[in-house]
Amino acid sequence: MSVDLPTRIDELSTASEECAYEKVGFHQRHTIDASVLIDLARAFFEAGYVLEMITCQDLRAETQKMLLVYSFNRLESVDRQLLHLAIDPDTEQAPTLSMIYSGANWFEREVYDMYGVRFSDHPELERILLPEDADFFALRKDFGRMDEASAGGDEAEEGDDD
Amino acid sequence: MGKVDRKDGVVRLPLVNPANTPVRDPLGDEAMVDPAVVRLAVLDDLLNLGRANSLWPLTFGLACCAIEMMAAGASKYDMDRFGAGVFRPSARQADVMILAGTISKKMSPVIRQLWDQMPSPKWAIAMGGCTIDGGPFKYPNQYAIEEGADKIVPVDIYIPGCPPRPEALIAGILQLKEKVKAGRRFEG
Amino acid sequence: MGYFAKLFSGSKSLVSGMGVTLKELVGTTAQHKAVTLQYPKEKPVLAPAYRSAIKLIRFEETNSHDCVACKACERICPSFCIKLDGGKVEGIKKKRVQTFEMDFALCSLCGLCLDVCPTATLEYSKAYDEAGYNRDWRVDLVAEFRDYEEEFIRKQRAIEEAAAAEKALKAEQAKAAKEKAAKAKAAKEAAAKDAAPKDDAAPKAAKEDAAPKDASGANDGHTDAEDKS
Amino acid sequence: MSQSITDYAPQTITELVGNPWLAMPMAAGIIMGALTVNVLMLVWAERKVSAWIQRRMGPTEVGPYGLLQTLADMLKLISKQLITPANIDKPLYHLAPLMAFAPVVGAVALFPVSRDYVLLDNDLGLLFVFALGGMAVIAIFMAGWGSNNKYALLGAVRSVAQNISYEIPLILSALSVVLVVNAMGGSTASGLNLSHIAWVQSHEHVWFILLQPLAAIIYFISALAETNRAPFDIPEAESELVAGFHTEYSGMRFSLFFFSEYTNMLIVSMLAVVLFLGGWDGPLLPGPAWFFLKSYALIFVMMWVRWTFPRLRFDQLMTFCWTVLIPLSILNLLATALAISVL
Amino acid sequence: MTNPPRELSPSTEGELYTLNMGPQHPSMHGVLRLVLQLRGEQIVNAKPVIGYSHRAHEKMAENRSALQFLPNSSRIDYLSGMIYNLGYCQAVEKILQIEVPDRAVHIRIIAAELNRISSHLLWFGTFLLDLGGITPFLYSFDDREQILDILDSVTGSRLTYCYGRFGGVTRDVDDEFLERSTAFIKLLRTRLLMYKRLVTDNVILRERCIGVGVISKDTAFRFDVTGPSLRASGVAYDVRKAEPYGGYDRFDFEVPTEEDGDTMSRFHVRIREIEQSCRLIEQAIASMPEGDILPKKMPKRFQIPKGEFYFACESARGHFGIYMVGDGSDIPFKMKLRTPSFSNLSAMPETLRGTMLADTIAIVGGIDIVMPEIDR
Repeated sequence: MSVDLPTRIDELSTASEECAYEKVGFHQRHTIDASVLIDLARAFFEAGYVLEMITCQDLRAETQKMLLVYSFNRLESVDRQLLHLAIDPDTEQAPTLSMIYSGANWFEREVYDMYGVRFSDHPELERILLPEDADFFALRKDFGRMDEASAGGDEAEEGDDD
Repeated sequence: MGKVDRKDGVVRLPLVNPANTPVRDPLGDEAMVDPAVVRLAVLDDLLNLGRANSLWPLTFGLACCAIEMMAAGASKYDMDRFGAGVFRPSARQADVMILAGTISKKMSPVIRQLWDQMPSPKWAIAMGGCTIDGGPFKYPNQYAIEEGADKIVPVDIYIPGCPPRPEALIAGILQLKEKVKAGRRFEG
Repeated sequence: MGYFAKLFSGSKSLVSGMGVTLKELVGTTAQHKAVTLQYPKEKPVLAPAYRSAIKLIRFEETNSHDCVACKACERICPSFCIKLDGGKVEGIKKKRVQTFEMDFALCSLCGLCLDVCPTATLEYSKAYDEAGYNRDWRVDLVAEFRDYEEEFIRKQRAIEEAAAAEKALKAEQAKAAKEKAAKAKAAKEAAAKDAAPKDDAAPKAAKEDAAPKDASGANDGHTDAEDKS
Repeated sequence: MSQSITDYAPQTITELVGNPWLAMPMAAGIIMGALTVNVLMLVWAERKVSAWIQRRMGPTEVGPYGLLQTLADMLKLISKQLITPANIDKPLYHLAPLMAFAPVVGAVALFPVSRDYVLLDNDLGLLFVFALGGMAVIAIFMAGWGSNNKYALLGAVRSVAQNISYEIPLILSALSVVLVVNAMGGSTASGLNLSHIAWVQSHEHVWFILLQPLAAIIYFISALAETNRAPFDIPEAESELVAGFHTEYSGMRFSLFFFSEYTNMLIVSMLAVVLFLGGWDGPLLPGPAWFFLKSYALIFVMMWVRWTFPRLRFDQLMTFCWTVLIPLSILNLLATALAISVL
Repeated sequence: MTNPPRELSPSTEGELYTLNMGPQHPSMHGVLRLVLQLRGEQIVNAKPVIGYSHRAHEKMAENRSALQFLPNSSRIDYLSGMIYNLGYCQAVEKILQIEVPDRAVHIRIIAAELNRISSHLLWFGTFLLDLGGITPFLYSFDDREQILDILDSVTGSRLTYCYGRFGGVTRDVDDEFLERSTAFIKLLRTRLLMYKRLVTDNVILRERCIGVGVISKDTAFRFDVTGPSLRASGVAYDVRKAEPYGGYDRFDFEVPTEEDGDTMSRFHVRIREIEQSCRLIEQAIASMPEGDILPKKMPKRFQIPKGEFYFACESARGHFGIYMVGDGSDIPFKMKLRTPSFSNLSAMPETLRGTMLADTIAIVGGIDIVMPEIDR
């Protein structure tokens, strides 16, 4: 690719901001649209960046949207770039990166497992950490809150001493 | 290593419910009249003695405590001294299942299956807080773990700690030995 | 590399490996270098830092613990393994714990409860080989202190009275000092009425002296532990 | 070579007792008793040796020095529930432990423990031992096939390939010895008679390990593989195949496999003693003492090897056999034959 | 004696069958499950199934204050619990801008590197156990016991340390601790020579490892394989060097790399890393300053400010990242734990293809996985 990475990022991202690496641990943060994700990831790939992680934030309480977070880093000299991708709440779908970064395969499965975000064209989008028959997405904010726990302990159960 | 305190003062925790006494020998309590039964009982005692001294654990670790279980089998603690160091990888040849580590909801059916694969008489040791009642991973409304191994298999010995020291596991095995010697009747 | 050279170097490595194990074998049998700790017969030496289930410290002054049932440990505990209850006790100012239940099976030995304890009355016990037939591992930490409760109240009352007396004395002294200072100040002011405002330094120093005294006095009010220890 | 050797015939148990119908059960009793004690001791020794190598104590609490440990194990295994898994090939599954057990018991009878006595004197003894040893692989295969378990099957398949391959260098190296025996021992007795092989060595005061060092090494390596001992324990490779061919066996059936494994160790060691280490030959001590001393010393070496090395991979194991052991043993055999015909 | 990497191309004859390894299998390091499709003994397809020790660390982090998450941190990866525990503390310190006193920095480095050695020793043992060598496993456990004793004397735990506190450590070390550490390093160096004779030189081990399970630079890059597994492929990436944290930039150490990317390279990298950790410990002991172990000024409550934060540290297995989102309260809004074994294991299906069944064990053992770290 003849175009260098920063210009490519400028072209594709909706918004970019410089961040204080000493404070927050990453250099730049970009907000992007789902349509440019694959192009941008390819640009990162060709510039020699690794995909460190994919995760998600459940911001439905504030913005009605799930927010995917991608972290790219360069191994030779650290340059951590975060991508923010807000997902359309109707489809809850995003394009997969697993054909560019093979490691994205499992990260995306985990995001699906924990947040229910689907990835289109993913080769094997199934549960990864939770049991196959789980009927919940564990890290969604409306699931498994401690303060919702029904009162009543289960202490003082007898062990089997037969 | 090497420095050893030889005094026998064992510190015991003041339990709220101090029922942690060894089970009584059922044969010793009742007066046996029928000599045939007595003879059978002697044989039974002999077999129990064999079982008690040959508790082969299943090679099976779940989480952190498994490392301490390995340490208990390694040179410094050497469970083999009590005949309990023969870790069998196949459930068919194991006598005691040491549940060492957190039991996740995904794992619990597997553990039940392994338990069913073991031949009777068999025993289970719950090692560590997680297998007693969920341990540090238990909180209200949690979704991931099984709160206690005794929801899956009948547990004979409970060893608290996070993780328990290898000495505690050996103490547990010695207690299990007492229990086996006393002749717990096995089901199934 | 030749077939035979490879065979030779391979065999050599095997023989040297067997040498290592033979040496260990001889070391164990002939020189008694086994590393095994014969556990039930020999007990391990536990480090002072060793962590097991928490317990209450017995202080010498009162021959009892110093738990004031503030519940800071119950709140901080990540594993919800502490349940305690307590309240006012007749005769002394301090609150006193009535039940202190700690579930060893839940505890992760993180030590946060020790960190937050305002009276520093918690420490790790040295129980290292607990095992039993029962799943209930709730430990009653107050149990060993129940018999000494009356003694404690007696002693504590004495301490509190002594402290109160001391405080009163201190207060008196402080009052006296203050009056003195005020008098001196008044005198000074009177003296300095004519002279220019050059007396800033002295009262400032006095103020600074007073501040830490006040703080320690406030401390006296609710934590005796620091004074005692 | 020397032609002055007279005929040598040790007394068998039939000759001692007089009545063959009485001698048979007696021999069986002696063998079973001795083998049971042997296995109990060997398992104990294995655990002790491994412990010592690993700077541990091994069993110490059950009986003096933990001597009763294996007895306790046996009692437990006897009283353990026998699980018969579903969907197995019943006849094969049930027969396999017995098939593993019977041949090793039969083979023991042939070994001359001293100059004068042998339970069974057979002119084709060597062949008989190898034939019975070859049956072990059938048992293992039956167990693996009958268990309806993929690990067991994999173990069985590995075992068949391994045992058949390693039998070749094993027999070839023994054959070199037979050639030497026939050359030295005259034509009156067969070179395949175990008593005779041992007798020739004691009579000529030369152990064949000196004449056939290469054959001895090849024999020992192949014997390790034949008995499925580490580093050749591929069929039961614990960390790969769980427990290999006996994954599905519990209790007494499992202990029969155990029994045959340890008896097999004794057999190959005794055979090595007869073939290479002069049988009962030795100063001061009586013959049987020397015989068993040497056998158990070899067994100790086998244990020592087991607790030192990691395991080979299956294809490496086969490569090693076909590119190293077999060519070398053939060369050795040819060289022996050449030397004998020249001398 | 160097072998060319063995080329094993899967043959196309014969039926495929499926073999399920684990979750209870002696060499699946806990509860990994591998569903293998085999042709004979050759692997056509391998699918790791994980999650059998999922303990919901990330959900717990959203349900408790940052301070209360401390005991969890060392249980994410119990073999290098100290590194994770201190790493978590360092992450929070970075977020809250807490200055760590010098003495605590040195203590932390000693403790973390001792823990790294113990983790590598345990890997060494279990790896040999996977290959069928039982005795080296017990020897390495002996050595590891000594580290545990040393760490036990100051942290009070043997495995799941909760030694770090935000701003420092819980307990100061004494001279005996430093002496014991020095003595242990001296002993370890002689033991490493013994391991070389017993294990590293062993022809069987070399045959089992050389050319087996090659992870190429490209594969490592696509899967973001990190830690010793990456360095064995020739990339000198170590978070301690790339993004120095916790005072590692004050000390002199190398990042060992190997070129081949096979199991033997990973073996060598780890052994050489033990040596580097020894060097780090020696330097930290030699220049141990006096002073406090906790900062004088500490915030009363540890409130995670609004915004997102990333902190990386080098665990014994690779790049451990903590991604935390705060909302101003002391309970994190979100915490993602980027664990190295997760990425390392995800490269396995590609690496295992075409190898023998026995190699599976060697390769999976060789990348050094800890299941609860993967499942979290």
